[in-house]
Amino acid sequence: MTNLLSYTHFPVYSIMVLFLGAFLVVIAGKSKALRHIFAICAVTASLACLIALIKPVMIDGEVIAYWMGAREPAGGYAIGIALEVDALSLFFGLLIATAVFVSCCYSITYMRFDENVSQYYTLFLMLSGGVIGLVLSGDLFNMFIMVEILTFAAVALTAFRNKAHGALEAAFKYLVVGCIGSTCILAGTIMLYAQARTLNFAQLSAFIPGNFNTSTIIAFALLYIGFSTKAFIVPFHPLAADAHGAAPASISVLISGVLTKSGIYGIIRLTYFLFQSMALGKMQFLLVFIGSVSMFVCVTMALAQHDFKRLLAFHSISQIGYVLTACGLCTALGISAGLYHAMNHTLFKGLLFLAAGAVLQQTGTTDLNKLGGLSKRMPHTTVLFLIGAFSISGIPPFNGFASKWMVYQATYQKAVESGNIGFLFATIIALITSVLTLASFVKVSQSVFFGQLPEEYKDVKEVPFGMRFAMGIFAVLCIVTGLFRELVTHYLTEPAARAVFDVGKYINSMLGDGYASAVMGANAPVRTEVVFDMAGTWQPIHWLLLLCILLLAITLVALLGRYDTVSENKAALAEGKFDIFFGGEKSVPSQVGGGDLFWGFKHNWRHYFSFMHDLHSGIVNDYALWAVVALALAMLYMLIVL
Amino acid sequence: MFKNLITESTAKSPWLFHINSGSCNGCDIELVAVLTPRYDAERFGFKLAGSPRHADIVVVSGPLTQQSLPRTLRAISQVPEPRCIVTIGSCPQSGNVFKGSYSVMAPLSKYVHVDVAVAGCTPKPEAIMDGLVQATEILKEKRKAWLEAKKNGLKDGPKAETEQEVPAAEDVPASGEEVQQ
Amino acid sequence: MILFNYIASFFLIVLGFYCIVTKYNAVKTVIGLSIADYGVNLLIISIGFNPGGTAPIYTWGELNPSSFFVDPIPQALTLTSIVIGACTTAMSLALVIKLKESYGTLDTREIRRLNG
Amino acid sequence: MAIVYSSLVYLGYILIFPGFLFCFVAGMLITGIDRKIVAKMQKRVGPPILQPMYDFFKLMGKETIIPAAANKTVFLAAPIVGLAAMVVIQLFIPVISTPILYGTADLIVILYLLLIPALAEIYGGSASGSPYAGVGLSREMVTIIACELPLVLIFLSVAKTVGNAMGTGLCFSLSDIAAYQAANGSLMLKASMIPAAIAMLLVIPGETGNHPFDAAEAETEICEGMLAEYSGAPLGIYKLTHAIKTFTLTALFVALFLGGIGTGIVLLDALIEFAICVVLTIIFISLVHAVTARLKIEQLFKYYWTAVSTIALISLVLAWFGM
Repeated sequence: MTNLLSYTHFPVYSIMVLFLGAFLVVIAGKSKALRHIFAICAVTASLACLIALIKPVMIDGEVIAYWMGAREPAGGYAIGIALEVDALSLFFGLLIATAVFVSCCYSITYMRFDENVSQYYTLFLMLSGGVIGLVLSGDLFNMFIMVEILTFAAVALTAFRNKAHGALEAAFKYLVVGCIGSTCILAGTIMLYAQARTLNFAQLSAFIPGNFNTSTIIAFALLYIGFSTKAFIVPFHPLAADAHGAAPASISVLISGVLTKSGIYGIIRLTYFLFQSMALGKMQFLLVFIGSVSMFVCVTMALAQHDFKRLLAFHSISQIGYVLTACGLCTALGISAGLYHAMNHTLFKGLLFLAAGAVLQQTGTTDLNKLGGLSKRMPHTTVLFLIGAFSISGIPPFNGFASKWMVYQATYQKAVESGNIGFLFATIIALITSVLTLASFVKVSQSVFFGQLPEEYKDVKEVPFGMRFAMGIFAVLCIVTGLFRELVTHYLTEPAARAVFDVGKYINSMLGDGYASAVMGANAPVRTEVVFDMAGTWQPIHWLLLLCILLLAITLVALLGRYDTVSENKAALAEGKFDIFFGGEKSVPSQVGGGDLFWGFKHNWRHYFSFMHDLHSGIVNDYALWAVVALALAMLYMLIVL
Repeated sequence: MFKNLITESTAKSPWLFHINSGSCNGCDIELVAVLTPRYDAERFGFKLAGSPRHADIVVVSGPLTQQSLPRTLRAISQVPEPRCIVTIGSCPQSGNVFKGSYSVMAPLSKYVHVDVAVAGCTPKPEAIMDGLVQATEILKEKRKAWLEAKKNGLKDGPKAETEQEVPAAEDVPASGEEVQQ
Repeated sequence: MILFNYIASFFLIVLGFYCIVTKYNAVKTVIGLSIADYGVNLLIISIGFNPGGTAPIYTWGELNPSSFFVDPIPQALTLTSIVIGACTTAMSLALVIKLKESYGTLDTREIRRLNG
Repeated sequence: MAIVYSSLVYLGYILIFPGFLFCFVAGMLITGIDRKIVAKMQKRVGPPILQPMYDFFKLMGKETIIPAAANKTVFLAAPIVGLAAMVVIQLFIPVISTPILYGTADLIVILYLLLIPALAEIYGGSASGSPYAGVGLSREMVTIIACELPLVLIFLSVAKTVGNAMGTGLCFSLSDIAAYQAANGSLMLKASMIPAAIAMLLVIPGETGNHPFDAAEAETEICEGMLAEYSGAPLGIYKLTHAIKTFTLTALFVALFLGGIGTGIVLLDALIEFAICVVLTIIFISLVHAVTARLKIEQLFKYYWTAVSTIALISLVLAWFGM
């Protein structure tokens, strides 16, 4: 019996602990404390296992191949189911485990008013187990099983509060189009099995690139569409908008932070490993085009929203567009930038959804037209929300800027190297989307946290400490990953990017050395030296030092100038001295927020906005139609290109 | 060390906030005439400010009708402290030809301490200019008085001569004769 | 002979998708989903078929080079896929019942509170 | 000892030379000249050149009223953060062709740093809770979106042109651009760069929110927009930020397009740069201010996203095909 505590077993432990936790939570039954302990222990154990794997996988560059049931491959054929952990899967695994941990801490206090919460934790742990299983598994059918687990758990959790507005409808739509996606993945897996007679990921990626025929290409299209339904990319983005709008906030964190990343992980594995077709210009064009379209469409849809969580949902798809554009460039810097942005997106989007959950719990609504001025009643949530808003809109010291900055470098460098003007448009769209993201978060902060406090929210109290603690973790991570850009890229994203370009090692470590060159012969993937140099320079620490010194200088100047603020005195208060200036009128509460912001922009784009509003009709059949049409187009495109 | 610089510049860049409390617009166009190229009040740093928060000198014109009185006083109260109040034309001083009407609450000095009153039914732009320049001198004294007042804890500035309880427009009875002197 | 299975499974998948897309009744959408699922199950099973092979069940002693079996792996996959199909149908029917309860109708054209 | 000396020099950079003091004086002078030119255009005598200084010190002396409905901390912190960020941008822009802080920031960073002062004003206005401020910040945000597209196209075309010449195909770092211009003539002389320069000059009034594009702070319509509830020192700091922004953007134009004319001596360069900035302000801000009427917000947006962007696009396409 090999030593049970050696790190090779940790991938299985991190998955099994979560499923075991899901089982124990049901046994815990009525007692709340026991249930919370089981949930937190399961999630922390899983995170700890993955953190322990950083040393061997990321730093030493080792790829862990773990055969379930110790069934080693016999005669060159992989028989058992395998888990394979290389830098890419560990990167996504860490990301997912952190988001799951913070969301679990948050949901302990967030779900205290709901009933039958033990089912909530079971589904929560099943969902997280499924996602980490998907990310770490080295077997294609095992990935399909994990996709099914997480889809069912996510659908059930979306409809958890079935009294909420539109929760059931969102769950039903998510289930229908999600199952179309899963059917496509299953059909694709089977067609690959028909060709290669194996389901092991490494063996498939050794076998397939050699002999492309119509059925493998159709399998590629099916798998691609299947995974993009999981990542909610453009033709499938209304699902995410509906699902986030209705799901509890801690689940929205998981859906937007975790499920979309598992979809992106699937697409990266598919295009870079299974079919190794990313070198083709046409394939890069497909991913970058879809990424840019989803970037722009979703950010303009977000600007037109009246609901806080739906706005955040559309933003998470637009940020996924960034990630896809960067990863579709097939350059080392592009993948490193894309993965860095995926990590940052999980952090700041998680923070924003938790803030939305806090607002929903205290005021009962997330409608931008009804809320206002909450910063006076909920100061901590406002500060945490602002950190998230500045991060997502890419304001320099925060992490959003660091990764967006790398994405622009990557896309523009690719445009210059390949001479193809399409990537230049991707850079321009990315920059414009960033400003529109900033605009929509100014809209949210004005209509929810600043402006005037409506009557009915006069006695709103701050959220309990448990929720603020969870948001605090995300906020600290947002600032830290923004400031120490070099550390993050050196230890996390660059090893993952190297792993993406080193398919040979991936195959050999699973099926014995020399296997790849034996099977693939000529086009065996050779280990290319990967370079990450950038044309621009940016040191956040330096900039922050400057800002602090200047802040000191200017506060001195301000104080020098008799910065005497007049506290309210009774006589002046009666006179109306401290009322808002209304042209002399008695100040009537009138909140400028929600729909009546950015008239200039919306007026110029009114035809576009009305067209997009009608396009998202909310009918299940339309979304299913988009899915099927996207499948047909993908098949056609793949058959022409490959 | 900036103290005298600040006091000097208080006089050098007085910003106006114009309140029209029911005037026949004669004084309003005269005030604007002061800012035209011919008289050019901007030579002395005058500038029309959009909101009372930005103003130093409050220029009131018109006979303070019943509806506009509480609003005028609220706007004046919203102006930050070292401020002067200048009235243009004889309407705010005495109600001019409208004196005795049920809806005219005429002399502004009943409610607020008026620093400079530029008389004349539409005073000439030169007269307004002269009044405003005098107001900038008064502004300096006011600033010194305000600093002393703040130093020994007195919160609000000098009182108007005949302090009157401000009849809020809503509850003033329609007939309004007892308010009429 | 096996070609007929492939055509049938392709036809079932396309029929399932057609039913999901065009039918405006939620229950019919669920039916469409399960039809597409059965189509894929038929595809999985027919891939594993070797003409002339017997069921892959043997006692330890009898295994000799002449025995020729059908490929066992797709059969295992089909079992899992059938179970997943059953779960999908069960969950979607539960949702449909709740939808009928809260929306009062099964017509998907009415169930569109979240749009735009 | 070296560390103490270098940190003193570093502090000197921040607080005196290209930092706070230099920006303060330069910004105030440029705004003073701008107001004087506008007055002269209207045949008026106009305020003295030091009028902005008097305004600033008067506002420092006035009482600061914080409305009851306002969020106190953000209301007071926003102007200070805005001013600090504005001066930081000025530090990153090389004085004609000698970079002050080498290798700390590049074009895209400048593009994003320009957002912070505008955001400071927006969050200051929204923290004050006034409906005028709400309308003001909505217009300010649309102005930022409007000015973003031309700026993006200009920066990408400059990066591409300098990249072509330097062989790396792409160069974002400001210090390299300055070095390139010092070596072989300012970019303004290249044929493909003239549309970008014109577009940049058209963007400057919009980015600083000067007269024809000041829908966000329209005194007549929405009582000073976002600054409606500000009085005293915070208002003075906002006015100072606005003044420095005019200077910084013209200095950015000089650094990007007129890099070649530097003499190498930093102080002399600073004076030359200031002189050019004054000339540019007179032509492209004061004259435009004197002769045009205020645009409505959607006309402003349409103007920037159609007219100015096509001019910038021309130079990007020219740069793209290696002209």
